[in-house]
Amino acid sequence: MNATPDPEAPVDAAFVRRWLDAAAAAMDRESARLTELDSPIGDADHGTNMRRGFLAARTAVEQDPPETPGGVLVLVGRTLISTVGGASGPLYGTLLRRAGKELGEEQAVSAARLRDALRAGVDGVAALGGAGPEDKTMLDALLPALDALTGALDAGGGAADALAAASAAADEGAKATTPLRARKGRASYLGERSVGHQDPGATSSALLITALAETARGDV
Amino acid sequence: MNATPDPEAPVDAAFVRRWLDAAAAAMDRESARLTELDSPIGDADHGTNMRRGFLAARTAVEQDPPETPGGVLVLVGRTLISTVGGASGPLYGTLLRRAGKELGEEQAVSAARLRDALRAGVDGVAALGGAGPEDKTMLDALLPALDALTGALDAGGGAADALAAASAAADEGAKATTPLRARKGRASYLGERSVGHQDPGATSSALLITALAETARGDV
Amino acid sequence: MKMLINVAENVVADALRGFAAAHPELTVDVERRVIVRRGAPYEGKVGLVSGGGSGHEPLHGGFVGKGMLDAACPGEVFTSPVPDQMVRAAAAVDSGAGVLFIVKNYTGDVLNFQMAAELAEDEGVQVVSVLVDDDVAVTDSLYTAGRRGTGATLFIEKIAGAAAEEGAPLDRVAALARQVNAASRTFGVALSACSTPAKGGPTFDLPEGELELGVGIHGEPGRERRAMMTSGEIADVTVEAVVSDLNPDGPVLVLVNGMGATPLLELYGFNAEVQRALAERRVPVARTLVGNYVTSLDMAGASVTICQVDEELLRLWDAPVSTPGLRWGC
Amino acid sequence: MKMLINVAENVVADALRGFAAAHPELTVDVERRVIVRRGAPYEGKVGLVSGGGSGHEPLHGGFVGKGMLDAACPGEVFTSPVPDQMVRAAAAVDSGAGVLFIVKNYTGDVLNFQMAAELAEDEGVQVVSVLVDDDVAVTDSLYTAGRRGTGATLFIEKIAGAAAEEGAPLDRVAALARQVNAASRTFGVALSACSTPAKGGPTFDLPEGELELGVGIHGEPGRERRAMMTSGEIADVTVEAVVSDLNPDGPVLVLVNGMGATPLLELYGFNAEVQRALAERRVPVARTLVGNYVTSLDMAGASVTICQVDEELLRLWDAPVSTPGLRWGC
Ligand SMILES: Nc1ncnc2c1ncn2[C@@H]1O[C@H](COP(=O)(O)OP(=O)(O)O)[C@@H](O)[C@H]1O
Ligand SMILES: Nc1ncnc2c1ncn2[C@@H]1O[C@H](COP(=O)(O)OP(=O)(O)O)[C@@H](O)[C@H]1O
Ligand SMILES: [Mg+2]
Ligand SMILES: [Mg+2]
Ligand SMILES: [Mg+2]
Ligand SMILES: [Mg+2]
Repeated sequence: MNATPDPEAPVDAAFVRRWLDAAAAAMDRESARLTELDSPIGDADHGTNMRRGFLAARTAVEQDPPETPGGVLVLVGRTLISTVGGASGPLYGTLLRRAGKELGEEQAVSAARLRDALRAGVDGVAALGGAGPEDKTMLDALLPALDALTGALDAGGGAADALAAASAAADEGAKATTPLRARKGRASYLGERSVGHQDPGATSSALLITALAETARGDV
Repeated sequence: MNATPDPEAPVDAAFVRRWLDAAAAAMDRESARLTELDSPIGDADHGTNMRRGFLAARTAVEQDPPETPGGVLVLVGRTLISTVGGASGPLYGTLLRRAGKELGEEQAVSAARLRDALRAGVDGVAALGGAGPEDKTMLDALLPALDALTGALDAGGGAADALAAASAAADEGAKATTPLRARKGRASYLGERSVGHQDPGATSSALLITALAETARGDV
Repeated sequence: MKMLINVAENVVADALRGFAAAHPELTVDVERRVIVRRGAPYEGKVGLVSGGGSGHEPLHGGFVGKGMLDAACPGEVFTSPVPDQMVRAAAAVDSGAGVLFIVKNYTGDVLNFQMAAELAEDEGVQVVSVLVDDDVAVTDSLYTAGRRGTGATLFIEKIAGAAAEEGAPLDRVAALARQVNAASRTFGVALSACSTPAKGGPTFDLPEGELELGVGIHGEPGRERRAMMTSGEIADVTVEAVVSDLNPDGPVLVLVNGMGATPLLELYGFNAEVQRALAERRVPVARTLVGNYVTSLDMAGASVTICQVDEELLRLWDAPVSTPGLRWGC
Repeated sequence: MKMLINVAENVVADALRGFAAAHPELTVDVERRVIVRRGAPYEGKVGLVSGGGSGHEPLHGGFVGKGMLDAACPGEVFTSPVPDQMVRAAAAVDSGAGVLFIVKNYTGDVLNFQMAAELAEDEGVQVVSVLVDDDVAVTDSLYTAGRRGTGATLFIEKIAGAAAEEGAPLDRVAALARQVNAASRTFGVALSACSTPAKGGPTFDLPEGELELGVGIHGEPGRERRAMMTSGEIADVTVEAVVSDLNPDGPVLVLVNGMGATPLLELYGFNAEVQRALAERRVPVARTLVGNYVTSLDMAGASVTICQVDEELLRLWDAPVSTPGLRWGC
């Protein structure tokens, strides 16, 4: 592990573990709100699901900490798949597993590689769930986040700023799901009645990206 | 049937049928209240039970009208037994069947004979249900009514006045069940918690006696 | 309170029509309200008849069939049936070997079955009645109508039914029924009141945060109200009530019975706590039945019944039964 | 909302412990959340595995046994199980004849079973999955996750289970399951929302005087809210929805299924109206099942499922089955 992180390759296993702690804390804290969002257009379990999964992932990583950022992400993804269930378990599990696999054995990676990993993960979510933009799913937070991250990095921004931009975009994206009519997942059964409610999965995605930005900023 | 009723023997089959109409109307009208009284200390069916039974009894008597007052009472009692169920069915059925049997084949009877009939009926209720005074049952309306009727007749009162006194006593008796603790029927399961509620059966008894007084007064 | 009904007056008649359609293997007289096992009377077999107010389904109609009841008489909701029904049922199931009336101890049931027994005997049917009074929540029976009949009814109908199916004579079937009753205790808890169609709303108020201990199955309030407890605490109170009253010194049957609206998921979880509470009191469990068997319309809550069994009772409990509500071994 | 539970997090684990205590005839792995038929795998027999979120009891765990499922995987309340459970179940029931996964069409179930199928195949188990999607309330499936799997699950598990019990090979069992699914339609109605332990209260608001048409079994609101109707009117809407979509030209199985809190008395009364509505539409009824089979915790309401059957399907429906939740012929 790097005592003084390489500014060019700031993302190591410790970074991902700090992110995991922040993410797990966010899921724990926001569990009731996520479940509340999942009530009018879902089955009132999203907060419980995410909380259970991320607490389990943190325990798994603490018990047998992988040494690479990719290794941590893969283990988190696998733990989510094994403990969450529901739609979000396989989807978030795939997101993180694919992202981790993209990083391979690398010990520390740049923000650009993290962006590649996120892209691989998001592609995995889209392929598995078959959803696209504006279907009122977690992709409506993840895709804007990916775009913002890419844009900021392309414009020469640093990791922390780029992730802050991604976090803002994810937040925006989550909020923008409110007027949408759901076409995937449980909310789609409601048809027009799904309009007017913010998507719980997009909301949890925004929380995860925000945790990432906080980690980069050194807040956690 | 008597066009001009004998003042000494005012109770003929037509009288009992007028009483039945008044009683059925009262049960129909007061059904909700009786069920309401049966909620806190019973099973919320007394009004429905009484309404069902008395409407059936009226129909039965209309279809095949007996020619004696006793015959009408026996038919009403039998119909109650066959249509009410619950505790009140056999008890009220017995009350009226025994009363009717007491009158035998007599075509028209005096108020004193009516009192005898009521006494026989009340004895039947006590024997069947095993309740006594202050057990918080229909007997707490019926026994005072019987006493008042007897008292008024012994004092030389006319039928209408004596029955009016009986009606007032039944009403009093029903109201006086409120502070009692039930020792019979469903309300007894509540123990101390049965205190503070008026007994539904005593209330319906008072209504039946009141219908009798109204009939004697010629109000119906 | 919304209900899946047409009009309150027709609830029982509608249910009987729907029951008849679902159970062509039974003879349902919708008009006269008698449910009879097809093929009855069975040569030489004692006929078992029970009945009571509706609203406790599957009790009793759902327990008519091989190895259990021969006939059931459903009354109006929470109102005991009228004698005519039991007289008709007795006539329909009597093979000459006599008829057992299984009567839950409520004033209404007792009086109506008593009248029916007299009338049936007038018609030449030999009738023996047994009273079910297993509910320990009713304590000072000198000042009450006595203990209520609740969950033990299922044990009695099953075990007496198995004996009758094997050809046991009337006095033996009645003795077994009384033995089961004497060996059974029940205690019930409500988390919500039920709503009767006639009333159209809850029969009593039970505020959020409170529960009612010692309830019966007719929407009557219980004897005591307490602050809401966990499943484990409720199991302790309930098991303590039945065990301390029965003091079993051998294996018991356990019925963890749902009142109607409590999900099976919760009922199974409650059973885990009931088993723990029994184990802590060193009561060995021979068999456990979990489900909605003796219900109280849409009341939320549960009751626990235990019945101490010897080898013979256990054998009769395990014997084949084939009814809409209880079925095994055939 | 009061519940008969300890803490929300442990509801499923507690229920499994209680289920295990009540059903010693099944092997219940409480820790890993797999319920397996004792004696599995059966030589030469195709293994049937299903599962889904908890809260629908007796579905699926209550349908494990002879003539139905070989294993069930219960997830958290209304949350599909995780792949590990199905992988373990598949390994436990595979005799070499292969395993059928019966999957209700919800995104979560589909994805988790899909992952499990891949993992199980990696371990050398041949897996075929069939999707249940019978709920006609979900209409424009281009814009949705597709029809939901609800009541038809029971028909599929029973009929495919009977075929597997007879020794039919995997492709035949799967084909039968698909045939039953294609021939089945369901429509559900809620009079009240259910309360999940995690939320602690109703999952949606349903005012007095209104009902929700086209609900699923996960406490999701339906597609339309209407003023409260009578049982007869509800039966008309419900039967019309399934009949006009399936257009059966032969006899059907009928499941009149309670959502959980609706009393059996009301459910039977509703069945009378369902039978009338079917008769008016000249749909002949071969068999009717009434009860709480595919529930939604404490939701009040009911669903109606019809399944058009030929002689073979009817024979398989009538074949012996012995599970905690469904039992006949053995
Ligand atoms: N096909 C899909 N693609 C991407 N995300 C999806 C899809 N289906 C559902 N989701 C997301 O999953 C969230 C629901 O997750 P959760 O409540 O945990 O699972 P479930 O719907 O099985 O109860 C939704 O809010 C949505 O964002
Ligand atoms: N043993 C008894 N003797 C006299 N009256 C009784 C007895 N038990 C009950 N009652 C009367 O019956 C009334 C209840 O009648 P009802 O509600 O129709 O029957 P149930 O109690 O079976 O529901 C009580 O209010 C009481 O007055
Ligand atoms: Mg959800
Ligand atoms: Mg009453
Ligand atoms: Mg009653
Ligand atoms: Mg879910």
